[in-house]
Amino acid sequence: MLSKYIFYFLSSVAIYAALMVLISKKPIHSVLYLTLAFFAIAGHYILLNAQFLAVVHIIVYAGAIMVLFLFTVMLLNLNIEGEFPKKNIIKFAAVIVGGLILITLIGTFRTYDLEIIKNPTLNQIGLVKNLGKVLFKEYLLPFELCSILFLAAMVGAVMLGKKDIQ
Amino acid sequence: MPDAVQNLQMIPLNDYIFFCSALFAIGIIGVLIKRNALVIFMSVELMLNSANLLLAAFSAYRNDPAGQIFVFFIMVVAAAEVAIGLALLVMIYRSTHSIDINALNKLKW
Amino acid sequence: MIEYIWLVPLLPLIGFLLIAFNFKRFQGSVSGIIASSAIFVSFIISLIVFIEIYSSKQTATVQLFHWIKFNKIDISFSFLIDQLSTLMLMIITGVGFLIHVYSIGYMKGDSGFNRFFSYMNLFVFFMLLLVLGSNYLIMFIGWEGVGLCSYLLIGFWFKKHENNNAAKKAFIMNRIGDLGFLLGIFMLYYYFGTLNFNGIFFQAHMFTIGNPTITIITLLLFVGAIGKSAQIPLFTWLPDAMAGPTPVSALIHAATMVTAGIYMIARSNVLFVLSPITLLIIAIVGITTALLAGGIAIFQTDIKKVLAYSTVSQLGFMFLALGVGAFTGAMFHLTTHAFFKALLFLAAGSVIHALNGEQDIRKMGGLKNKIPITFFTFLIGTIAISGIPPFSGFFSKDMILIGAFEANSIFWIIAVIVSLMTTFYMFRLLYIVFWKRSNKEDLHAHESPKNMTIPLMILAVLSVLAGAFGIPLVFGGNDIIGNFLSPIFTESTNIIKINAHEISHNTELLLMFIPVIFVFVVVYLAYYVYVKQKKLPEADNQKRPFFSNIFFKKLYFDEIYNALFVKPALWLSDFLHNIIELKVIDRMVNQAGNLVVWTGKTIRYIQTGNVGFYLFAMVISIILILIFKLFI
Amino acid sequence: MNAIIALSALAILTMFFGVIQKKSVLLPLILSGLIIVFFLNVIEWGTFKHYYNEMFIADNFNIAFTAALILTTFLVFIFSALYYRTVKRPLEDIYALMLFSLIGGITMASFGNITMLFIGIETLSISFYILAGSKKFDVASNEAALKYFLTGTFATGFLLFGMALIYGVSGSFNLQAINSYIIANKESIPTLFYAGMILVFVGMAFKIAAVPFHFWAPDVYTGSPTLITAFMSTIGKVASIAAFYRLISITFLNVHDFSVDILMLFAIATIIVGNLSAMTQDNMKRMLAYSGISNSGYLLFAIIAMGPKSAGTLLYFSISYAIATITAFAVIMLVREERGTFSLQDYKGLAKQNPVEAFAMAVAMMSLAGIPPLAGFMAKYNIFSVAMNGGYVWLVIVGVIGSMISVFYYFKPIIYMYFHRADAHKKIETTKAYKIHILLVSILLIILGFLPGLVIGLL
Repeated sequence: MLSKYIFYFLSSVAIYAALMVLISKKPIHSVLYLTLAFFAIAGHYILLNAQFLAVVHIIVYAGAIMVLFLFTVMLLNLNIEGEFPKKNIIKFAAVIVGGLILITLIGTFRTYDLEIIKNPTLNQIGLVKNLGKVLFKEYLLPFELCSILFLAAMVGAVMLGKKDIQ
Repeated sequence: MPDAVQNLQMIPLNDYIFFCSALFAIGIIGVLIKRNALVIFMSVELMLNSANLLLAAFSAYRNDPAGQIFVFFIMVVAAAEVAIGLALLVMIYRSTHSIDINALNKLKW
Repeated sequence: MIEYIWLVPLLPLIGFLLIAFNFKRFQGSVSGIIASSAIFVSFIISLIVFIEIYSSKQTATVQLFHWIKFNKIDISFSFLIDQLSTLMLMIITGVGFLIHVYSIGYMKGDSGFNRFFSYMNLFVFFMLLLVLGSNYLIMFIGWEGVGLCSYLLIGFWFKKHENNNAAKKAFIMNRIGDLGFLLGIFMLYYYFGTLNFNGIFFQAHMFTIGNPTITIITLLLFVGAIGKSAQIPLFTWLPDAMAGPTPVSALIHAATMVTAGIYMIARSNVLFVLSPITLLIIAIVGITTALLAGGIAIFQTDIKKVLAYSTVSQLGFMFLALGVGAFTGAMFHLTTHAFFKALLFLAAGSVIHALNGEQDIRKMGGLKNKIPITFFTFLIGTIAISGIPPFSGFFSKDMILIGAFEANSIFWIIAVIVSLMTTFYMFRLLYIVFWKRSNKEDLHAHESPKNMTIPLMILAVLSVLAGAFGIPLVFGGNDIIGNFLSPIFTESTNIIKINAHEISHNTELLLMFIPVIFVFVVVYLAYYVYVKQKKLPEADNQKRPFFSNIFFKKLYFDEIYNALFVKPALWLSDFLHNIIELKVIDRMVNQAGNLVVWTGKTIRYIQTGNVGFYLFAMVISIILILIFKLFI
Repeated sequence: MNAIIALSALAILTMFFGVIQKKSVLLPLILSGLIIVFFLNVIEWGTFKHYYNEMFIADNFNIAFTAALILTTFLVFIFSALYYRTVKRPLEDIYALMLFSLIGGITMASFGNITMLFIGIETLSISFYILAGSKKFDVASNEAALKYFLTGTFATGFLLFGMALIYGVSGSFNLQAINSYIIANKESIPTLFYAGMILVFVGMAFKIAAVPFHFWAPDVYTGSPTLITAFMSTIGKVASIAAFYRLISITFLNVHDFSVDILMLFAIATIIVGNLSAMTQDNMKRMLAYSGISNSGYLLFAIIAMGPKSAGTLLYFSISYAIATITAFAVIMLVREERGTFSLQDYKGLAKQNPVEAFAMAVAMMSLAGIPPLAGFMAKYNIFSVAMNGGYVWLVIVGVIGSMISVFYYFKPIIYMYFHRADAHKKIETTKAYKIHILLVSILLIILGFLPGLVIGLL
């Protein structure tokens, strides 16, 4: 029972934080709420017994991505700039459209018979050892290709960031 | 955490799907509602995270590690994307002194 | 020699490339000589092939290379050499050669001399491809190619705006026809699984007469023929196409390209006879076109326009022949028409040349003695087209008239009327241009150079003699052309003849001579009106009687098209220039209805440049797709 | 597989070349490297191997498309010498990124697992985001990059969610495994799976710039540096369409009835909107962007019909499209550099002053318009006949109408070049090498028009 409460608690926190990301006027507040949302999601991972993911999630999102966001906000001094409000009608339309997406998705899920897959008993897959085996055996090639992707991103970030001679 | 594992049965997978859909929809609304490119990036991150959580949930319920590996790859890509996105943002800011997406209106028709 | 047939189209292509790559280098008439000799050699080869085919009565398919090949589809680049295609070869290379020689004199000194000859050679190349191809795809390539060359040549003097408009008009009208042709080809492929003539005609026997599939296919093909051969309702481009240099009018718009439609239907005769409805439609369209164009021609005042409408009218005649199943008659008339219409155009060109570019017949007159050779040849052409025996036109028209009579006597009556109209407007033209009028001062005119008059004379001789190939049995002739073409048409004629009534020799003789008597009456009538009474067409702005005004205005076809098609189409193409030509768009906006404007604008301005909008559009599209696919 | 390893090595070598600062050596190095990679790739023809737990499938389809991608990249690199001729530094970063994106593209043509598809798409896209913005001092380039990035990541979100749903239902990322799941449960596939399919299709449609997910393309193509536009509009499109084809032909073939409506919607909308929007453009680059969009529509025909010749026709169409587009962009680059804008006005009288360039442009335009006997015509003809064989008559009719509309705008530059008098424009000086290159490429286009059977017969 406890885990059920934990689930609902984490979900509410995550949704609240996500909504606050949108509602906050200042970008820095958005960043902070987003961090909160990420922590809530990390909690979900732990709840799913995916400890490795939870750790990586914290490290990558809260540790790297959020820092990057904060860094940008500080660097560009964006916080003073404030907000560029959209017209209310657009906001309204956006909410309607988002709501429609939610309804459509839930509509499709409703018909899904979940009884087919319900075997989470022996759940050791989320541990580093198991994941590592799979990652470096079956998923070795995508893993290596990721390094290409990272190289591309690195070269790109350097290229975009540095002052040009031209 | 053996308790958590056992208690997993009590949480229907449906709830995870609903929760992830909600998170996904919030991300979409964020992208549509905001003019600040930085906040749009954050909303996209929310969308990616909802997909991540969904994958992890499916993975756990199916007892198949592939889903979690995929999440790992998504995280990798997301990190790279954010780095590039922010670099682009800084570049734009240098030339236009704005991160308002409505300022991107030179190219049209 | 048949295996060297590929040289025939290749030589003009080489000529084209040679001239095109030495655009600036060639001086004087070098390019003209290169172009003419390329065609000449082609002509010699064609002649040999023609004789071989004529004597051996064999047909051959020469395969050059596999072109498109995957498991089911096998389209090879090959040429079909039979009676029909060699006859066309002779016309194209023979008349083409004479016109090339003529052009050397006519285009002398024009700044686009080299360009002109490169286009001409390219045109001949595509035309040869069209008639030689052994499947519909190669034919279509030639078909498109001649359209392109025609476009280039009509707009040859592109500095004049109206010429560009004429070129555009020709291009668009041809495209409409091409759409039909292309769809026809697709359907042929779909139902027959091949595009080879032989394969399709072989399989065609499996279809019963009146099969709806065949009807649709043939109708689509006929739409293509309508566009290319300038029949109602797509005929208005041809008279406007007279904006090009006169030799072009002679080559393309009289002798060769416009006959492509006739050729295509004659080639596909096996298909067409399976669909009586299509044949009836062809006959009706043909005779209507012939009648209307003849009527229009009587009231025209531009020498080339008269000839242009005459061409439309004669083409209508040929379609009538096809429609009533007189395929041989159509091909025979095509041949003789190629000679005398080329002759008339070239002679008209010579007149225009003599008068330094004057085309209005009201400003001409009394040229009889100043340019005797031109006059004489023009006279022969006129007699030939009027159908006075024993000139060639008489025999070919006669063949069509007999065919029409066999099918339906109403066709025959209208055809006779058209033929009399032809006589009237041709003699009207002759009298006005060449007979002297007292109230006018003498015009300064000079005879054209030798290289222009010699082709005229050769064509004149051909116009007189070509009839000999088709002297009917009644006269003790042996119908050479009928026998020559019989391997191609026999089967179809047999199908058609089942329900046609045979006519006796006496009736046939009667049918021949009734029109001839009327022809002489009409010749005199024209003489009376235009020489005795010295009547001249009214000036453009003068008020005319209602009836003649309608014909003078070409039955308002142009105006109707303008309102129905050209305006929207023009609007579309001018919209391309909306920033450059704001004026045009302003005018069009008023005319072409707000709805269309709104659509066009939306399509373009949907790209607002706002990322927010793009994202919105994406999400909404996704939602719509999800809802429509999953919930409805 | 060897090709991808060698290419990675080449890319990394290129990346470190900035240290040496020798511009003259780098391009020949890359070009010869690409030739080697090309041969390494072709050697594997007919072996049908798969590597690493079916992550990478080296079948003939992959090898043919990889060869096409390498060929296209090679051509782009040839013309990069012209585009960057004023730049002093060796440009190792841009070149390396182009090679990285090529690796992404090859991955997309060879994946056997959705993970690989995702990594491939992202490698390609991330490189493109950066390349689009590589002209840092140009506001248009910046705008293009950010627009591309915003829409691109957004589409990635949908793609991922769709992948997650597919995984959730079928329990695997392996294409074959998903296919066997579909076969086993044909009657009882939950709606959830279809929702996932739609979202994945949306992501792919975004990558090939199919309407209504095309909005990024005109702006990004217009704003990016011209060479990069040429690169993105060819490599990006060919790789994405190959991936799309692979995805559907291996995995979703048994639920094709479901996909067909969506794909047809994409194809028809793409052809109509792409062609109509292109008609009114004065900017050559933007016109070609819309042309690229409309060509996506034709490419989709092969995927919709899924006949025995779909793959070969897809390959032939892709190659002819890529070569024609690159030729056109090579001329556009030159004219823009000398005359300052992309406007059609700049092409007035080009035929008189630069006959070779005008000829190449005319050939490219006519090929794109589908004038026989050029490659573009054969490509369109074949793709129509594939659709016809599949029984999609209406699709073909829309395609024919679209390509008739397209003649109007493709002929505009030809008319400007050949039938307009040059106002104040002078002859554009070019190097002999450039002239030879562009002539060779346009001749390639003509020759290709006579060999459709050969290319289509490969697959």
